Amino acid sequence: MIHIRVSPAPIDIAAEQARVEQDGAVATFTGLVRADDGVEELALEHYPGATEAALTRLAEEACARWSLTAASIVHRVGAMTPGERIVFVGTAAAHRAAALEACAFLIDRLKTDAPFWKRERRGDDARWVEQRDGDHAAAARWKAG
Amino acid sequence: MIHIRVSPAPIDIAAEQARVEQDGAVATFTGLVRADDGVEELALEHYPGATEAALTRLAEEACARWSLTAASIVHRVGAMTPGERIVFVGTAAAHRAAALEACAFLIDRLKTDAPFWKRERRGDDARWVEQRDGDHAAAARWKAG
Amino acid sequence: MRLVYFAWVRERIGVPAEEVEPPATVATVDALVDWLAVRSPGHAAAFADRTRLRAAVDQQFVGLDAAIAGAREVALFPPVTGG
Amino acid sequence: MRLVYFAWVRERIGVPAEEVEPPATVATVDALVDWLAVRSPGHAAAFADRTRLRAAVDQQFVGLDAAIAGAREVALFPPVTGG
Repeated sequence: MIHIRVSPAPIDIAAEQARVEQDGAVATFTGLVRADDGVEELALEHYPGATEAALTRLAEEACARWSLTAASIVHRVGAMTPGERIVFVGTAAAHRAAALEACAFLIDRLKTDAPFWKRERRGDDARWVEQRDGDHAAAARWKAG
Repeated sequence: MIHIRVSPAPIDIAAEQARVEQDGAVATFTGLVRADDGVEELALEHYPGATEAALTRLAEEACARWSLTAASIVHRVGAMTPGERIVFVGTAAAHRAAALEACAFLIDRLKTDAPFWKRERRGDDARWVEQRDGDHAAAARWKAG
Repeated sequence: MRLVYFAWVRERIGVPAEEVEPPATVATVDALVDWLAVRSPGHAAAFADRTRLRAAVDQQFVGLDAAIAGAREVALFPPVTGG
Repeated sequence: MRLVYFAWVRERIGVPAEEVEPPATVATVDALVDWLAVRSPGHAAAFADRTRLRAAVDQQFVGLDAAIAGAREVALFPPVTGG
């Protein structure tokens, strides 16, 4: 089962986890707006249509590669404040290594393969977040496997 | 923040996740009683006192090795039915690789280092689960790092 | 051909999308960007640093050397920063 | 000295714990198990396959060759299967 949602709605962990609990091993990753670097607001822009298609392709690749029973990617867009959840990735498999690896794969690849853009606001200063070199390295390690 | 609980109470994912959400990257692993292999009931026995001490040592090791902001291990004991949650591991860190690796470390090492024993019941047949060779291999890979 | 812009590319150009009809000699994304850059100071600013520009043709990510023949929608945007 | 048993070790012996006073010549977990094995058919059955036996001394996991001098609590149990 693949579940993809890109929405301004807050992420309900209990509901998302319940959706993914299709097998004995369930791994999740949740990204939150950092509260410790002075950011007052984070705004997420995306490319409607292309975003959902990119996330679906990633989930399909993970399901095939790790024989997942479930894969879910939920990404918020719009304005968020520190401490709020930006992204949730959940995977289910018969064995824990598959669920854990697929979860890491999905969040690593989402960072480079899905058309989202973050803008941080600190007081009157709003700036677009720059891509990190480390994100490409993290995504690239899954190509070797 | 380290949180350890060994209890017969069901695991409340929303509450456990909220406890761990202390930083920008949160990874979790949840183990459920498999519903697909004929097991009707799973009973978990443990070594009171020694269990909590072993889990605390593991969490402390993970916090030091990956600079975690939070590490939580919740393990049920007593009788459970298929689909119920047996174990929850949650980690929080500033960066996703640390949270994800520490989460994998904790569940791998929990399997070999914490005194729990599982008994499966299928109809009138109750048997103690045998340790899997793969569990030792999974735990051992963290020694190299 | 529909063009869509995101993040600071959109902000510098000042519109989220526009319809254009480039001549047939404009065969690649790179050539399209050259052709667009002279339309306004905003376009020029958006496309000044080609190393920070990414593209999708009909919602598929492509390199800037990709062909655009027959494309209905070309998107131009900075490197992505989601997750 | 307090002995505690878990899982099928406990079931075969028939009690979860017992108090014993082994002689001073019983210096290791292995020697303790030898000494216990003759107490009852249940003990013998529990300890028949030493390769499937694990131990803790004062709640610290140890090998069966570990010393037990001064130990207050020795636990004997099968390989663990949690998680």
